[in-house]
Amino acid sequence: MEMIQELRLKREFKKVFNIRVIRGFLSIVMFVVLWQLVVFIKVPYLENLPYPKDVAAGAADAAGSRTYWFGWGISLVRIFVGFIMAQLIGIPLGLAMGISRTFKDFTFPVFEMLRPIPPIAWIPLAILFWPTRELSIYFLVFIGAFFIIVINVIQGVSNISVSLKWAASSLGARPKHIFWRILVPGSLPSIITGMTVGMGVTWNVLIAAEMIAGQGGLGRMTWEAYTNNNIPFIVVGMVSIGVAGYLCSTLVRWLGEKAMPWKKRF
Amino acid sequence: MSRNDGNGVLSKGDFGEVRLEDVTKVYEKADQSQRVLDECTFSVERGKLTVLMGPSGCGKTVLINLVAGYEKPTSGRIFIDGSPVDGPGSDRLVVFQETALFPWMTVYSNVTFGCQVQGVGRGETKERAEHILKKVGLYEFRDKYPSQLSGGMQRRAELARAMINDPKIMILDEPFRGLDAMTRQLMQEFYVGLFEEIGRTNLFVTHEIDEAIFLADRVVILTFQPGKVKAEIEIDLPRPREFHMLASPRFMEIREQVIDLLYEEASKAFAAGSKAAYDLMGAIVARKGACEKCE
Amino acid sequence: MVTGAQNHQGEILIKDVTKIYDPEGVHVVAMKDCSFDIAAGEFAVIVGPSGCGKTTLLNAIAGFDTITSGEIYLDGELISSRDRQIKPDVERMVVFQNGALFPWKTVMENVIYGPVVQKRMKKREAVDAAREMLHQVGLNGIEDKYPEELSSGVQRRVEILRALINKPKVVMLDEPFRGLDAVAKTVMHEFLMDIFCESPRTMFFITHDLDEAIFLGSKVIIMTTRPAQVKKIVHVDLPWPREHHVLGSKIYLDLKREVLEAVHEEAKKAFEAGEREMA
Amino acid sequence: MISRFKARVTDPQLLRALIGILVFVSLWYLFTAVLNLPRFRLIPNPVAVLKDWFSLTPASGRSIFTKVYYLDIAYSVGRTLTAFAAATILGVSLGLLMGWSRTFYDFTFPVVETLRPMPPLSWIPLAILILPGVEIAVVYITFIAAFFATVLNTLLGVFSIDKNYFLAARCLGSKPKDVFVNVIVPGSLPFIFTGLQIGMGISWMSLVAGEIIAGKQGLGYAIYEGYFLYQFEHVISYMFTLGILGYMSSAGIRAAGRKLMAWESRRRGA
Repeated sequence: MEMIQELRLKREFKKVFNIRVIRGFLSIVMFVVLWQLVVFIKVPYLENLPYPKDVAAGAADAAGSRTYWFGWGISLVRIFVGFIMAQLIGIPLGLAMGISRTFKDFTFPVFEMLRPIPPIAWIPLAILFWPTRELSIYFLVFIGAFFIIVINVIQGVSNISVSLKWAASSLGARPKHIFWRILVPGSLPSIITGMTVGMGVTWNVLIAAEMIAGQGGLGRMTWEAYTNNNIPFIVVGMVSIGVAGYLCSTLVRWLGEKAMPWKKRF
Repeated sequence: MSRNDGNGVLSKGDFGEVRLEDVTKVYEKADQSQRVLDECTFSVERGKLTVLMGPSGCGKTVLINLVAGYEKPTSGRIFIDGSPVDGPGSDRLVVFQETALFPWMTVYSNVTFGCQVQGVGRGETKERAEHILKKVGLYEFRDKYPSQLSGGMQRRAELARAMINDPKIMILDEPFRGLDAMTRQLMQEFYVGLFEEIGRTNLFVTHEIDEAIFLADRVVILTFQPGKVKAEIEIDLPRPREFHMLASPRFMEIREQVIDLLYEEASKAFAAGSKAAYDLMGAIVARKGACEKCE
Repeated sequence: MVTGAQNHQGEILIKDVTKIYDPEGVHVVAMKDCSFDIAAGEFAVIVGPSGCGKTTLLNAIAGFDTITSGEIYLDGELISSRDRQIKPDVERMVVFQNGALFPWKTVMENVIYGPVVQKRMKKREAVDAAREMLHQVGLNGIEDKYPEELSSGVQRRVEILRALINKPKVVMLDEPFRGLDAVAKTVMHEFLMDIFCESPRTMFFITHDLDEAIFLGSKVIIMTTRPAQVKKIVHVDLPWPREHHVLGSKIYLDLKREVLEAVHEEAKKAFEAGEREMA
Repeated sequence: MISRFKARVTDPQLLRALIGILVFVSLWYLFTAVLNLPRFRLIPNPVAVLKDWFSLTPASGRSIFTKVYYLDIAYSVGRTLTAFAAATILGVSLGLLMGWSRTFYDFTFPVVETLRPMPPLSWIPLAILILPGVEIAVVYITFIAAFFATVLNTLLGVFSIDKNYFLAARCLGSKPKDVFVNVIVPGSLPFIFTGLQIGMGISWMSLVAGEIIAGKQGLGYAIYEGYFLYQFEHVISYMFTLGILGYMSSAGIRAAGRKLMAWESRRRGA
């Protein structure tokens, strides 16, 4: 679903280089002006929001400070270790479940029992199980992406039309050909969707895990900005997390387009 | 499987012949069984194009799966060149109803997939691919993906992929479905030319009456459930077939004969209330009482 | 049956219509100086290779799209030109190629949609009219079914009824029977024939199937490939209502040969042009 | 009726499912209670968890017979439902409006698109700071998660409607208002419900995070509190409770979807 959204939204943006871009730009400028006004006239509750210019100032000196970029580094490492582990284990498991009915009958119920548990509810268990705090955060990120990729791969494999398998076997393909030349490429679109959606969820899980149990990282820094009452940096932290998340999703989508040249031209 | 060398093109004598004897297929579903094919007996002569026709629900596709070897008949036997069928083989090649080009492979890798999986040498594969792609006029499109081709070109690529393995028998399940009538007619002319050039044995399934008569040496019409051979019509139109034959009196005569046979089956299908047949006869029979054709 | 009061209305005049598409800067002349006319209550069939501008005309008459130059008149009133484009309305009804019945409405809700939304009929009145129409064509009993529960042949007929209940001046059909198998098509032809004979109205029928064109049409307009123009107009003077055994008659065969010759030539040109474009 | 039930019980799939779960639980028991592996020492074994979960007098004071268990559920479910309802009403209407009028879309879409990538949980510090009281903060965090999923999927729903339906509706004489009610709303329903499913999933996740970081009461908070008080049994029983509630809420949405989209489920032969 996420992938279709991106493609659809990208097409929207591509044909927009006229008055509609100006309107978009206008609306963002208006949003900032509104933000300034709201704080200025002390609207109840919103008055302790930082001014836009304070946030800009906060962003400027954050860009200069080493710890800020260090925070980016820690978060990105955590995301990639957990995310990639989830794909390495999830994709083969999903393929196995999608292909062999009996394997799925045994494993899917257990999988379905654990899937609805929100990833962040695993925090206490993760801390108990893993020796170091860092490993438990990797585990939580893993949980965030794992269930999503497995579900998408199972769906991907089962959606491959049976006539493609028959066509391959009638051309003399043996099971190993069918697996590598039909099933894997055939479920690639769903794998990419699973990774894109998974990336979105993993960032959420990472932020919460960092705020609750992590040392360092964008989530932690945003939380500490709150505890030391450095309010503008809270917004800077939020925006940096948003940008980091967006970059990762774009990277996954770019990988998807590279892996599926045939898809790009539809 | 004997194969003379050169570019692997079988000569007339090598093409296969299919013989069905009292082929019956019954599907067991929970407690009730459904008889889909009932003692079908007909043969697909060597080097001839035989068309299979019948209302939807007469088991055409099931019959193809039996000849191709994907399913086993409940009783009766199917012979290919005298030996019984046991499972799919590359001597019989099926082109399916839904487009079965692999969307993630270029035209070239689609067409050469058969050779690659059977371990044919790179040189020979390349040579055969060029030969067949030029024949279907897709040589300049060999690096394109299926999504970049028009409907007609996709069908030609599918045919090329089937023919490159030089099967003894070509089995085609409505290969030109979904094309607009214009492209469809041109594809029919193209395919009949191809057939007349090599003379490979063909089992061709369609529900388009004109397409059946224009292509076939013989048309086999199946009855509605269970599928049984209702009639076999020899098409004595001269070869090579030209498009203006479509307007010849003999063509129209055969067409009328086929329509009568199909109408009879369609009315039975309607009586059986099968949804697909509902609209076949629905309004007409209801409003005009028993139509004179059906007596 | 569907009584149409205005059988003297629905005359279409098409004068030097040109249409140039410009998607992403690629300059495509779809239609150039195309002119012909359709008399009131005439069953006109438009035939030609795919992409020859048949749908361009339909969109202009229906009001879905504009034309680059030229004029189109309906009963003498200008409905489409370079700087004037009439909005779609009930007078000019369209039956779409792969069907446009609202899947989320039942057959009855679909058929009464037109009259009720224009407040021309009260709901009760519309339901009765719809029930009567469905009964006359032998489709009673499916009022509460959803379109996707029906076979495509039945869906097509319900869509035609949904158009006719509004008593349009012109009914435009864009390859409505494409994808139906041969015998289903014969049923649809007889269905359309009955409705047309009952209350003739102008029919603008687009198709690729030549037998369908000659069997249904009182006039067959053959278009050239892009840029589209009228290549030939063949008048089909077979008696109404037409029965299927007419397909074997001599007149029919001559007509078919004439149309086949013209269309085949254009199709070959379009086919080669299409291939080159793709390369 | 009985034959159906008999078929259900002996049907191999159910059997394999039970075997799968049994293997999982026995492995869990093996690692924690019997082998006492290093990593598993602190993790309670399944028998202890079940005993605590179903006992009349649980050590942790939290089992299906204690009032506080249902209080926690009430808090969590209450927060999720209010947030989810708000996200649905706001998200769906905004999505439909954006899909319908081009100008409204041009003004609102860029702002939505810039805020969307920000993970909902990054709002936690700001929410706690600004919003009066913890309760609203947790509900807001849960709301944000579901809101973006609903808006975008509704918008996608409107884009997914086949153009012919709009043309047909206008041909039949509908005014813009009729097109909105008779084409846009029903046409985008399938996508709206996908959005609601995704939204519900994220809501539960955000709720737990919100409760742990900012909350005072509820399942998420209790899990974290359990960790500190070394009552690990109910940490696991609460994890499964959350799982069950999550499953029930998406089942509820699916059921509502089937009812509202009768034409989808009665598709030919479905």
